[in-house]
Amino acid sequence: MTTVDDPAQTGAPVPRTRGGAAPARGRGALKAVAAVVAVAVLFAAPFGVNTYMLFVLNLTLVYVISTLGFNLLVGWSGQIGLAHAALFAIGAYGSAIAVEGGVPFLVTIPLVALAAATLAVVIGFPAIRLTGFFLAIATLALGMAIIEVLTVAAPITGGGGGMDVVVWKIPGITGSASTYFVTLVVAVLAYFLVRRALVGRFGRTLQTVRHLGTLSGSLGVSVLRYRLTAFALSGFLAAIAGALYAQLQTFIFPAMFGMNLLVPMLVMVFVGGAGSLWGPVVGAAFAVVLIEFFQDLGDLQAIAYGIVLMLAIAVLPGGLVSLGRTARESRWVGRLTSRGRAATGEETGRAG
Amino acid sequence: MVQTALSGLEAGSWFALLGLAIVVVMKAADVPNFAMAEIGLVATYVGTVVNAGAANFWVAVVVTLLGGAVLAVAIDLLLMRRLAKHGHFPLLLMTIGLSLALNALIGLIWGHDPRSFTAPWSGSYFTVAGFEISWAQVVTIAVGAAGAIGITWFFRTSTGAQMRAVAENRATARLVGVNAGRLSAIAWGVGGLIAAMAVMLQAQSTLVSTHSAASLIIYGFVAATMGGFVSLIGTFAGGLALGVIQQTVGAYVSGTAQFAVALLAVVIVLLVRPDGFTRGVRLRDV
Amino acid sequence: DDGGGAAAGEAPPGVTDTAITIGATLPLTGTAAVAGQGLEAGLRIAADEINAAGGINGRQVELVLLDDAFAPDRVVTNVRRLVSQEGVYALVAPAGSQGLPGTWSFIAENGTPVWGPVSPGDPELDEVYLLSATRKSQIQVAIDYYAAQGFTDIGVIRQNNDLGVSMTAALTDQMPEHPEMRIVAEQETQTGSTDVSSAVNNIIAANPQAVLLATDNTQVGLILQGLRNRGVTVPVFADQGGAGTGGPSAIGPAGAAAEGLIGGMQVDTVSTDNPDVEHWRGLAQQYSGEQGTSGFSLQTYSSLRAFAELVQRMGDDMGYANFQAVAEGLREDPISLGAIPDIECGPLPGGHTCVNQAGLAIVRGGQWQILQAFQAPS
Amino acid sequence: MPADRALIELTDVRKAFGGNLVLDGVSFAARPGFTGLIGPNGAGKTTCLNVISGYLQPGAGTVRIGDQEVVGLAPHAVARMGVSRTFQTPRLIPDLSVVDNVLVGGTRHHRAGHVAELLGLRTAREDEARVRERAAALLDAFGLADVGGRQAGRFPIGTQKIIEVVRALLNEPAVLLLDEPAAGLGAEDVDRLVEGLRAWTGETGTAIVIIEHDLELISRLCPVAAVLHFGRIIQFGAPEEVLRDPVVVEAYLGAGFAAGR
Amino acid sequence: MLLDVERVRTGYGRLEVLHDISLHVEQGEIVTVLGPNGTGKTTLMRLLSGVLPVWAGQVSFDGADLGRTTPEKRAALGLCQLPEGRGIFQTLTVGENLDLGAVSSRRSGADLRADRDRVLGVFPELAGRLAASASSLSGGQQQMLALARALMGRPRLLLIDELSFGLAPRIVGDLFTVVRDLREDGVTFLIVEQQASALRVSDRTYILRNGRNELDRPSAELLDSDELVASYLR
Ligand SMILES: Nc1ncnc2c1ncn2[C@@H]1O[C@H](COP(=O)(O)OP(=O)(O)OP(=O)(O)O)[C@@H](O)[C@H]1O
Ligand SMILES: Nc1ncnc2c1ncn2[C@@H]1O[C@H](COP(=O)(O)OP(=O)(O)OP(=O)(O)O)[C@@H](O)[C@H]1O
Ligand SMILES: [Mg+2]
Ligand SMILES: [Mg+2]
Repeated sequence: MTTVDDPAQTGAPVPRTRGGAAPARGRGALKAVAAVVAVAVLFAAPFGVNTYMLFVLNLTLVYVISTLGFNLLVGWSGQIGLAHAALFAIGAYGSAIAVEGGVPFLVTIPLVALAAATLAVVIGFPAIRLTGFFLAIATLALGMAIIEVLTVAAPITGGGGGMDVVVWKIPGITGSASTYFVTLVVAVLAYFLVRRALVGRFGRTLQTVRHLGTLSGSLGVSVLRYRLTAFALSGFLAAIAGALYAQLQTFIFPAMFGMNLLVPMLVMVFVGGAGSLWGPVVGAAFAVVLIEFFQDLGDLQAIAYGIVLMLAIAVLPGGLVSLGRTARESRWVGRLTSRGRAATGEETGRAG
Repeated sequence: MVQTALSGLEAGSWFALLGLAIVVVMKAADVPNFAMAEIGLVATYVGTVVNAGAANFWVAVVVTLLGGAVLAVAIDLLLMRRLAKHGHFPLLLMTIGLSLALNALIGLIWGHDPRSFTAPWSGSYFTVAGFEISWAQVVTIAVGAAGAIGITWFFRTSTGAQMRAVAENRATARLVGVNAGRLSAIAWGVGGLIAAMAVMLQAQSTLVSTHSAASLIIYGFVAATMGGFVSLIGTFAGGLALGVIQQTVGAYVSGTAQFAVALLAVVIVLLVRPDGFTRGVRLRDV
Repeated sequence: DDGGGAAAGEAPPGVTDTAITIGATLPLTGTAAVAGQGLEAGLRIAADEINAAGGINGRQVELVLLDDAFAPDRVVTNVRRLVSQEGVYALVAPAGSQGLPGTWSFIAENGTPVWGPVSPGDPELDEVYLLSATRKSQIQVAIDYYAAQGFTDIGVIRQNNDLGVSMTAALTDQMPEHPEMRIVAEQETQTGSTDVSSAVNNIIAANPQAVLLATDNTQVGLILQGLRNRGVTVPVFADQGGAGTGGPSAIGPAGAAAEGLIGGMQVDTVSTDNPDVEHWRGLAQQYSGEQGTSGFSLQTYSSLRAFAELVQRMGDDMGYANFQAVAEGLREDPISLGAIPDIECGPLPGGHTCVNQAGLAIVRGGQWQILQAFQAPS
Repeated sequence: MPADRALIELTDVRKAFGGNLVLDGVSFAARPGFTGLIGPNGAGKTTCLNVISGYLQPGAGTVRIGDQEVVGLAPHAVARMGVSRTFQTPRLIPDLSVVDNVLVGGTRHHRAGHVAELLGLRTAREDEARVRERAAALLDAFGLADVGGRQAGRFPIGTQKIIEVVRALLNEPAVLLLDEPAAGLGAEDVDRLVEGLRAWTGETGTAIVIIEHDLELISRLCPVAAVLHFGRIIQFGAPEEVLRDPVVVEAYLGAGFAAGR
Repeated sequence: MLLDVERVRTGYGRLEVLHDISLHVEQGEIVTVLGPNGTGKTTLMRLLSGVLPVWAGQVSFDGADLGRTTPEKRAALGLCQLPEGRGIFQTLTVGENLDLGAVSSRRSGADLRADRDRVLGVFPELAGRLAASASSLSGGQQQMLALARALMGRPRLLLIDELSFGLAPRIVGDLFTVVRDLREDGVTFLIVEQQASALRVSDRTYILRNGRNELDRPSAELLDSDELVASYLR
């Protein structure tokens, strides 16, 4: 029987596990080297760049951590859970309040992470009955409720007025370098955690649940358990990111964690490439750096941001990470190679 | 009390109309359109310019509604079509990018200070049994209902079925002879028109600005959810209910809890009725 | 704060023999863009004027203005960029209200002076000098005024953010001064929301003799419409930021409903015949950008003029230590510009609130008119 | 293996959708080896499978797997008791490779929990290794060894059905329910399927219930077949006899068929 | 000649599946296509219905080159299809699915109802279920619905990808007679099949192998002779 050799170009997030395809391995090794170099450079950064650049880097890494979680939920498990910003806030406030109460910052990280993971499961619970947009709205609502609670609980949280964050420092290191190192380490760990989760059994089962829904039950998969685990993991990472974010901002208040945070978070997931492993990294960098980069465009910056976003999608519907693949299969590249053809028929998959 | 109810129904009508706009596009193009509020906003701003330009009020209204329709169709033709084959996520993100861009564009052209669409009846009140009732409220509620009925009627035809077919599987729909392109253009057009109507009505009784779109779109989506993203009537009812809940909370609990509580009410509705106010068409999946 | 002292010794950034770089982060886009453009205008107008006159001690003023779109996290990022990347000497009249507190620890670390930030709380930092009455003291002055008018039933609407916080603070401090006064209704509105109808309904129900607002100018406009449309004509107060006193930002949208709006004044109203204001108006009319003639413009114009005056007095030693010394010396020899109350900073504690008198203006016939001259809360 | 013991047994199962009674007191048992389940379109065959595998709750009656009652259990619980199934229209994850699609079916081989897996503990790694090995062997048995790395969505429906069978087998079920596995298969593929399945039961003594409209296949594989008609079992026995029954001919085969053979 | 396919190539992405396929169908003919799994039969169908583009060669219908004509236009020309996997719209009711079939020929009212009744006469199983969700139908019932829908389009050339898919023997038998009758009404058929009985109704048979023409013979000859053919049939 004849079959295809090059991977498909289906648009909706195509989570890619290493399907044992030989070429992937070779590229994998290359990627690994690149990654090691990148991390090394990042560790050296504080000694090379000024505090502003360090801050931007730091911010990017924080968003990488949170997006790793969000992508796992949205891109892999296919559940559009919109409480991510709120869980992020839980991390920020939880850590800030605990630190104020004398708990060492580094200790607060695992604490808020576990707390948020639990909370995320509660928030995800409507997933018993709801999916798709219904779940999206339900989780959005619960998220809003959390923010509202943070506002009302003024005695502890400072309410709408916000609260100062006691900044943690490694003795002898000035500025935000201390947090930066923590963020960097956490980000790397988070990446490998998520990677391990997704390239293995967990990842492929998540995709099964996403595609087959209840039908995956016949494979012995407890659908609800996987859906909720996805929520837990995303909350876990969101909270860690939030804790670090609080250290970065040094002053937090509820309005920071509303829609104006949630939308960029979604953008990071999708621009990077929902359901890919590197997507969150690329997406976070895209979102943060772009804003800084457009700073000098004045009135035009907001519009430029929107347009670049639209272009990115129009050109790379699979997200920035699909760049390589798209290039390999695109018309133009195809034309150059011998029997290259427009990839039109693709949309059919199989009709019906 | 009566005041609260009226304000509720008024706001509810805006939400309901926007929800309808979202559902209509959802039906045909299967896109959750986050740019809907901005589309309506652009149209309304154009309208206010015409309105202020000493042109007849009704001319301004027509311009607004057509503006919304035209803009929406243009978006469909230029941006959405080519992405259709790539599934939900790119389309969704495209609408987000679009909303950001349009919002910024409005700011660029007309500035960020809020404005209103002065209607002959704006700001005029009449009293019934000791209650002051604003004409704007009455008009909004009436027009909202009319709009809902109109659309529902429009989709009762076989067009409705065709649209759902396209939404479910574009390729197969075309195979059986459905002109998917024409349909999605219609849907976007109608959607844009309703969205324009929603924002215009809002601008007639209060102020709209580049940042009023944000909350409107969410309420719109909530309304759409109440309608299960298919039922137009359900969406309309959902929108009105949402408005009333939200105003009641504002009046008797706190103006800041409105949003959260209104949304929570929806969660409860959803948990009780997972498909919202629809006769839940449960799919046989095995 | 260790950083301040440390930074003071060595030569400060942003000054050469020919130029001095000054920065600010402003909401040039987004929800507060109208105010932001006014603030920008004032700084540019002042800078041009100073430079035309040969600069400060021969140093041309170079402005670095960043947009924060009113997003707090952007404010934090921008301040870091201004200090570490653009290497500014000082921040003059930065806005971005609620984000600013997130930068204090960083400011303290770098010792960068922050001269006349637009309406934040008072952080009591060596580096920060407040040049205009805080929101809190404006509201206090308004309460005194209402008391003087013999109003006893007050309605309050506050936003659930720092605006609301300063309202609460003002009420707790000032209401006891006037035992006869009571709050008949206190409503809270959602930040950034355009839905104030339920708040308005409740206020009308309580029918107060006067109303105090602590909201953004969109909500001020909406509330005014809501009240006036339903025939409620009682006086309504909002602080300089909310009322856009002297400018169009709130009364523009409110239209006819703005009649009788009382605005807190941090600077003189733009329309008075005060010669210094007239002088500014002359320059503002030539300004090419947006919002040149708004009250926000006059405010930042004054801040930068005052800054120039201060640096002039510093002479050759541009060190931050000297900056602090000269600034805290203003008690003896204030800077008086006419358009704003005299600037008389002193040492901490308390001394960095260089101005606490606020005036009141009212909208009559669509025009801002002075209602009560600058004075401190009782 | 005790060939007489019934691995799965339905007694008087009833199921109605709205007004229409789809299963009207179905009773039948399957022993190790192949059992055919045939009948007109809409007779209730697939519904039977859905009841057994826990997707539908019967209005009345009992379903036993081995000697355990399964009515009321969730699908995944039933599956973990050793009941695997395929679907009438193949349900693979189009974007995943064939191997990954199959591996998903290996849930019963995993002892380690999520945490152990996330931490990459040895137990988890061993589990993974074991399933991969089994999956490879199975794919080989069904002649799919060389396409394991390719995207499942790109195979013709016929091939997808075979992949689904392999996925179902990976859990080493005691009971395997196949819903029209041969529909859309060409002659070659049918042979592949038959050999694969024969080899499997030979070793394991799994009870395999096959729904098929391809009676050649039924006759080839099944010593016994049950005929379902309007929710009732109207015949049970060796295919030859069953297919000679006039009622069956009338309701299911049609005159043309008899002539055709 | 109603359908004429001249040395066409097509495929997916950059994978060519059909190499220089040629075939033709005369007005009123019933032609079957055989071939092992994965040989490209469905791909051929997709090509003819315009879902896949022609890379090289030419497809002409009723003398006119189809070129890049869109699927919906082809449907309007009377080129109807029962796709592999049926393509039933699960979110629609049975009735709505049926009526969709008539969209291409823009009919409505009495005319439409008449067609409906005629088609439902062929598939009485569906008649009682018009208001039910199509997803509730059994596999075979969905196959019937798919065919019924295709007939609603008043096809001139009907492309059928596996007519017998999931259908009980009796129904299959009946359908072949239906096919014969329809041919009398002037409908032309191109049928992909795996069952021998198909050859009994068809006039000619093409055999594809690895995306190439293998042979083209009158069905009657093949039926009892060629063992090669036997290996594809069941
Ligand atoms: N969820 C449901 N809702 C309503 N009716 C249903 C549902 N599921 C099945 N039915 C009906 O029950 C009957 C039996 O369906 P089932 O799928 O079991 O038939 P089947 O024997 O598998 O037929 P086929 O051989 O065509 O697959 C059919 O008439 C079908 O329409
Ligand atoms: N969407 C697709 N993307 C890539 N390759 C595909 C796609 N669909 C089919 N193919 C490949 O094209 C070849 C022909 O497939 P096709 O479905 O036409 O075979 P077929 O003759 O219809 O097989 P069957 O008899 O099983 O239906 C197969 O090798 C298949 O792998
Ligand atoms: Mg079935
Ligand atoms: Mg095929």
